[in-house]
Amino acid sequence: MTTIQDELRETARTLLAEGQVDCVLGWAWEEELQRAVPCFVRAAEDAKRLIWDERCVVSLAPFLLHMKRQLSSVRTEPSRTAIVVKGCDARGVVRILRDQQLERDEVLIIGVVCQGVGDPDNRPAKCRECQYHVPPVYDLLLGEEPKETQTPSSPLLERVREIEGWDVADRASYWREHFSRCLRCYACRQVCPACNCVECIFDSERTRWTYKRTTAEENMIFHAIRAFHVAGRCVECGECERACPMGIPLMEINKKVASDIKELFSVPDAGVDLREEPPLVRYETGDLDHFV
Amino acid sequence: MKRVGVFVCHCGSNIAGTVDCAAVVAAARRIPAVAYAEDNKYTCSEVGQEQIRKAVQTHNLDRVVVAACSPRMHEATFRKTIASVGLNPYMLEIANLREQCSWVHSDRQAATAKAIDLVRLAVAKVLYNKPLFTSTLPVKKRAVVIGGGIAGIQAALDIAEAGHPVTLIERSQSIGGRMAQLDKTFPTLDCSSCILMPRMVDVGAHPMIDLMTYSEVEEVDGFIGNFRVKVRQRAKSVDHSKCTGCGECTEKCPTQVPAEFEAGLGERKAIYTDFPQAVPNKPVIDRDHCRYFLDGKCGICRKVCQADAIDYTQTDRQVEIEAGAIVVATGFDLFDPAKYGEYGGGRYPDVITGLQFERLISASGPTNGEIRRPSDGRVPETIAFIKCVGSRDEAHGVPYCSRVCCMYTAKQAMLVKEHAKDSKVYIFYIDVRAAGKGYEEFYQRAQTDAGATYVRGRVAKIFPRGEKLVLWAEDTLIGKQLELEVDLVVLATGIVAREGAVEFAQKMGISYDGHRFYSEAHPKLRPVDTNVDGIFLAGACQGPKDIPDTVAQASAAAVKVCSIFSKEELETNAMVATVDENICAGCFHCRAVCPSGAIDSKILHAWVAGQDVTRRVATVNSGVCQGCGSCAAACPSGAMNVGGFSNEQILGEVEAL
Amino acid sequence: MNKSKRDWEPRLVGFLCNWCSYAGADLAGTSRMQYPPNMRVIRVPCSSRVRPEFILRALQKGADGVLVAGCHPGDCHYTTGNYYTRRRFQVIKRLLTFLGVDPRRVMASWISAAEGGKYQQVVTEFVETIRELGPCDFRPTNGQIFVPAADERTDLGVVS
Amino acid sequence: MHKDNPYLPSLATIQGIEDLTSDVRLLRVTLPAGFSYLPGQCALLSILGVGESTISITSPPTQPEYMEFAIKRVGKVTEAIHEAEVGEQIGVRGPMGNHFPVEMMRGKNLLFVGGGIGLAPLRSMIKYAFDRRSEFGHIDVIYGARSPQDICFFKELTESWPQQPDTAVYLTVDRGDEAWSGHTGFVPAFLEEIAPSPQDCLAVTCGPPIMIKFVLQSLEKLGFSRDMIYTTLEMKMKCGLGKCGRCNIGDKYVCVDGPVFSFAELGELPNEF
Amino acid sequence: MTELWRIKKCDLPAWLNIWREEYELWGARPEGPVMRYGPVADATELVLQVRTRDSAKNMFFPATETMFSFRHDEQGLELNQQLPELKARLLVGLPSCDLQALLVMDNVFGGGGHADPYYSGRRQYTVVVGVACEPGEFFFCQDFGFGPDTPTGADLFLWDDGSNWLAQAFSEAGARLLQAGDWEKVQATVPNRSGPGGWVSADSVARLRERFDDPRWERLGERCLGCGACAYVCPTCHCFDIDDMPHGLEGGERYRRWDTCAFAGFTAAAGHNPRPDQTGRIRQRVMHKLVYGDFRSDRSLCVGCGRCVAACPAGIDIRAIAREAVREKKEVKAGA
Repeated sequence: MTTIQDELRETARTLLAEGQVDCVLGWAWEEELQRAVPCFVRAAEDAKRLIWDERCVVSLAPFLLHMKRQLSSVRTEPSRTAIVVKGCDARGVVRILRDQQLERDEVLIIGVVCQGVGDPDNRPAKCRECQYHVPPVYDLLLGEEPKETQTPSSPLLERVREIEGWDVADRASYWREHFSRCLRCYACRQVCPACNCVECIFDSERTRWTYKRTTAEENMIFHAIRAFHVAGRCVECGECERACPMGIPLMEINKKVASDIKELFSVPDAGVDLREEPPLVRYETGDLDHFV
Repeated sequence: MKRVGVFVCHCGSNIAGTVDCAAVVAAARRIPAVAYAEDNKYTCSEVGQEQIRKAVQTHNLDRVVVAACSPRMHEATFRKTIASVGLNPYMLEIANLREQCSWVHSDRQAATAKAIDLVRLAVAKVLYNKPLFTSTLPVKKRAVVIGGGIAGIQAALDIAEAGHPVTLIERSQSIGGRMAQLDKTFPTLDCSSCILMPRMVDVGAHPMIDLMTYSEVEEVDGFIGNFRVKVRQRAKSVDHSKCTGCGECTEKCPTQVPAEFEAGLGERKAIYTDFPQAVPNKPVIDRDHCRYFLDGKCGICRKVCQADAIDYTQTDRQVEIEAGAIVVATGFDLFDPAKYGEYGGGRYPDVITGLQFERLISASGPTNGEIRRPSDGRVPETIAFIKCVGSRDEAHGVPYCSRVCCMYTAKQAMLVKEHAKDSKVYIFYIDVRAAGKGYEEFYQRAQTDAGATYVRGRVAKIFPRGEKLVLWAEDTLIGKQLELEVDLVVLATGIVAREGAVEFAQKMGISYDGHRFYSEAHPKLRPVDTNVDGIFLAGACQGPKDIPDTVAQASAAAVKVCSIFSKEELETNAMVATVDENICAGCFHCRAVCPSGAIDSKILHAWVAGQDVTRRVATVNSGVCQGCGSCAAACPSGAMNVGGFSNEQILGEVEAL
Repeated sequence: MNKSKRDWEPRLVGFLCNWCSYAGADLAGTSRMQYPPNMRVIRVPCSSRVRPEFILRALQKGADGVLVAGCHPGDCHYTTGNYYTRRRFQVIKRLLTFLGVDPRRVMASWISAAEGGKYQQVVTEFVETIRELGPCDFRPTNGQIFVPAADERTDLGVVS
Repeated sequence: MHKDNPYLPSLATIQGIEDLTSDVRLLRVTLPAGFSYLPGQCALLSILGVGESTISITSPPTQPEYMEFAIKRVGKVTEAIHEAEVGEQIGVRGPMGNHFPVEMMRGKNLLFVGGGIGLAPLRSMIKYAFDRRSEFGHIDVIYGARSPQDICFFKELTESWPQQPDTAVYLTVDRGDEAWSGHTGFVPAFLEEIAPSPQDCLAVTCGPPIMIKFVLQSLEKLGFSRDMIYTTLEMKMKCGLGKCGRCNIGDKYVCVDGPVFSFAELGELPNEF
Repeated sequence: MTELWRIKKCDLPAWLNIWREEYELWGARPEGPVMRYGPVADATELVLQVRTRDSAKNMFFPATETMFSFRHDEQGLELNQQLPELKARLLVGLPSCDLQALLVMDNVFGGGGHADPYYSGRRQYTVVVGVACEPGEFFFCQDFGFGPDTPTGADLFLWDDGSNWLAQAFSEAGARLLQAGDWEKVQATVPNRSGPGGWVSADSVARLRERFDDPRWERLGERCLGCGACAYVCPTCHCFDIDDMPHGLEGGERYRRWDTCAFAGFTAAAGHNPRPDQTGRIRQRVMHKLVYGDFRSDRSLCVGCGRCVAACPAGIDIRAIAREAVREKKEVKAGA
């Protein structure tokens, strides 16, 4: 029976051949690297290099955003790019669209049904928690809706509750120890679909927002501010933690903020609905204020 | 290096009393960026300001820090001072050494150390100040006056007389407000309608005044010079263009309901005018009680109306008025006597409020001016007036004095002499407050001519005995308990803010105090302004006051409105948001949080890689922007900034902590 | 540079909204209400002007506690400003608590232009809470922060 | 440079400030001890607390008591320099980079083609040549600016330099105004008009990148070979020691191997400047 | 056969602990989920023959360091240097590639006529013990002329001899280390395994130099997200930024921190950026590493440790780029 990968290659080939899109962004297998990497296919006959299986961990949404900001993709006449997305990547694409960094007609979303990626017996936390085996937004969908999906556990949420249980001093030293490893390479920022500013305040030359020192407490300030800037917009795709060369558990922070926002303002998940409003730029007169 | 001038004020002894100003100046001189520092006794005085001007010129300072009282007091003054010597007025920061330092700390060393730190913060901020400029906006030369009492009437007339169009909005059927319910007014005892009615007629007839009665303000937005007031004109069910005001319909209307105007002592019909001399003197139908609207029967008024003016099909209409300034004159309510269970207010029919008593003695009142007991209609032989009911009472009532009760109780005592000359009058009081012009003499006449017996002491309890009412009280002057049997008790209930005053203030965006009276911008310097430019206050909605003060305040508010309308254009706020178009990503989080809709978008063209590329960025309408800075906080990349409170300025202050 | 608790004076920062809280503070002044001098006030047009970057930089620069004060919800001079503050502040406070900053160090309060007494009470209680909590250990660990010599560094002076 | 810590600036006092145009200011600072340099070299000026910026030295080394820098207000540091006052201390680090090929230029005719603020590095060499006039041949100075108000060193260009022996100064502006009686037109066209002979002549040109591109074509058209045309590169530099990697183009570090390059050398570099 | 010293592997920690009074012990040990170089209290914590996630460069060229502080006072400006305090350190466990990297860094910071006092202050008093490494994922050191057993750069090098270590000293500091601990002199052959390689050849370097304007750089530019992961884990990336940090109104400090050509603002100067997008930036990194090299010692700036290949979130592989350069233009390989 035809696998999703075959359908994907066929779809990509026809899209390129018919000129509906000028590029299909998907995964390709790198033998030497033993990893699936993002690959921009522009010629129809190269469509056969596209793969789809559980090795396709990288989220392609940030590459769509950054690719559009390169000089090579500057065009006056409208161009359309297809992107292959699993559930969490689709939320990343919705994030980029909702932050108005791309027009809806610039993107053709090819959704694939995903049962989880990475190492089968040690799935990443986001897959064990995943409720979007079918991408929430797509133009084309490959693969059928899974009949029964195992009930998603929530390892990350439990970890967050566990950390919340510690007393303040333990939490402070836990994070200080993690943040002392941070090199400020900004991989977490560059792979984040919600971090789509043209110039980040941490790169600003004009305004002295913070200092560019990598002491433990200035790294804490960087991560606290970044977590706040994406608060309510983070789609929990887990890319920041995957990209961090120093293995800092960033998803624990994002999960904490996401669960707080869901609890405080009872808003739906980020990046699911194309008409969603980021919760921190809206208000309800009836919002509770526990802190006063 | 930027050249900062620091001017530390003694404010007489207000600051110098607790803060060692010389030490503050010495510390300021040690800051590298400070080119000149001095202290003077009164910086805000002409001498003080001259010293600043001279120092700016001789030491060619490019920015100034004044360490004195709160910026809310003299920021505008000092901006003019430095502008007069060529500096941009916004190259100024104020360190609040008085209200937030010398007045609130007693330890001299700690206060001085804090003062030095506050000056450091101000200097750190001023280093990042940038010249700001105002732009201009056209002024809509129409005023909206909300509330048709004496305050609203006076303000409307003054503005109209100055040649500007006014829309006067009144919630009830007729203008006149509380004053129309009064019989006589103190201290001259001239009849209330005699001085009020001509004004009401003037308003009704004035070509420049559009009168909108039976209407309520729903929403106000915009800003000074460009307000948009949404008003809901409730359906009157009477076509006032046809109605001649003959009164036939009111005559024939079968439905009787308690009349708000009569304070519960009288009744009115379903189709009614508030009182005979109402303006407009054309009735409205109270749809909550009119039989036609309740169960579809009746319709007598339509039958009897020769002018065929009755129109049941009328619906509420929403009107939007563009106005350059607004005067709020929404008046007051009276304290609910029922809160004093021990007085039996609202339970014993013969315990009435001062307003109800006013209706009794009023010729157009339910008893045509005769003082009669609501219970059995007899003329009361002895009447007891009790003052400070609700006022000056932390526990059950309000802590403040309502200013008018002493005078209107004295007046009512004198009127008892006219209407029921052989009735005996007792007045229970704590203090007598008669501070106005001719007030004290009026109070003495109440004692001598009216023969009122003033008993100093609070009444403890009132209870009925047979047809009489028994008062237990204590005469604190002679220290004796006394029991008094009277026929009628009049409670001088205090003035409280209108019910719904808070919602209205939130609608207008103006602030209100702990007792829900609207807050003036500054009690002494700007008593009729509110914190929203272009919205002014008149009358008791700002706090208890008598008619002379109300009228004075109304005229003051009118002059403020006219001063706005005297200019062709208005200077806009200089401290507005600005966009750095190089780093704006066009995510428009700013637009989502902007309260005044000041943020729009525009397309930027750029020549990139040999092609004309476009991208969308935010723009700010500096006329509409009020400088709240909410957008600057919502903008992740810091592209959005606010003049006067820019990211750099605030970060500079934090840096100098 | 962690001073021992004995001779340490809490350093607090207050971001006060110009229309309500700053006016409330002024009212406390005109009413001569006394409160400890540990609070440094930074005036902002609206409490919604305060960004988390300001709060964190203040903690980094040696503040032991940060207050954000604004009008009561509904009273905001800009009608909706403090609604956003309310949402943002709750998120940043829980986030900082999660990252190891003691929740009592960062507080918000609605203080209207008429509540001079409440401002006095908020400041006094805040100083006591922080005095009990001790200095904030947020200062840089290995960075050699250069601070002017103690005598010029206008510390708060010892309040007996 | 400080002998054991090349990052430590030495402190020089600002002696004089003169505004050449609305956004270009001439700064005269004391010469730090042991600071010797050759024309074309740069120095790193520091406003402590704001940052450091690479500025070419515009005074000739033959001027013993002071150094001059012409600073255009373009960024954070240059803005802070513009706010500095006479008598203030400013950090100076350097000299940095190579210098004009003074040995090669001895005995030759010299052609200086400058645009806008580009005249600053050339002025160092021009005044050096005037102080040692006999060692050099005929000197032509061709200078262009956007408008008469943007002309730097107006007095020297119109009064002192033309008086120098065997020296010709040609001035043009892109857009003249009523008070301007001189030549109007772009520098490359003006250069071809003047057509100085490439015979035994070395050309040096500095200015905005577009002007340099066309001046190069004109010079080649006039017969100048690429290894006889020099320029200085305007790059972002931080350490000035060839360590921080910022100014690396191809095999060269502009702050150590440059900023003066011949066009022959520039030809070999990838075009990333 | 050369004269070497031998010690049992189990006795190595004891030997190292002897030197703890004189030296501060540094080496690879776990830090959170990653393996990093750092100080250890006891030699038993050290893990040998393991590839750390980032390099040892931050021992000598830390991610942030204050260069000098300054104060404005009445007399004007006052500067004082903040040179690192000099303490003797014993760094154990560097594989050959990290040793070579140290030589590269010595050249960059020490050479070129202006020695960097901060780097040399930390480098002078550090004794380096190299250890033969177990080649693993993504290594390509052989392409740069050395293998897992190449001792150059170490004061003392340990070869793997089954259950023993064979050691040879290359400096007196190294020799002095052998005076303590139960070392025995032996005659043995120095192992000389050749390392993984075959990606970067002289030919690929030449082709890369020619192909500066090859459109395939744009394909790479699309995939490079512009983060600094590759540069900050790389043992030879030495770019840094200098910034000023005021303290209040009276003074401040000038500090430097790591920087990378991948960042957008690296070459942005007052409105003009010669490398406007990621194409120019990823090209600069590859060219500077493999082609331009270090002008002070004209050797490649890459030591083939493969850390950047492991760290890149976008899966960009410098080895594949080098190999790709020698392939003809028409045949495009996956991923490039």
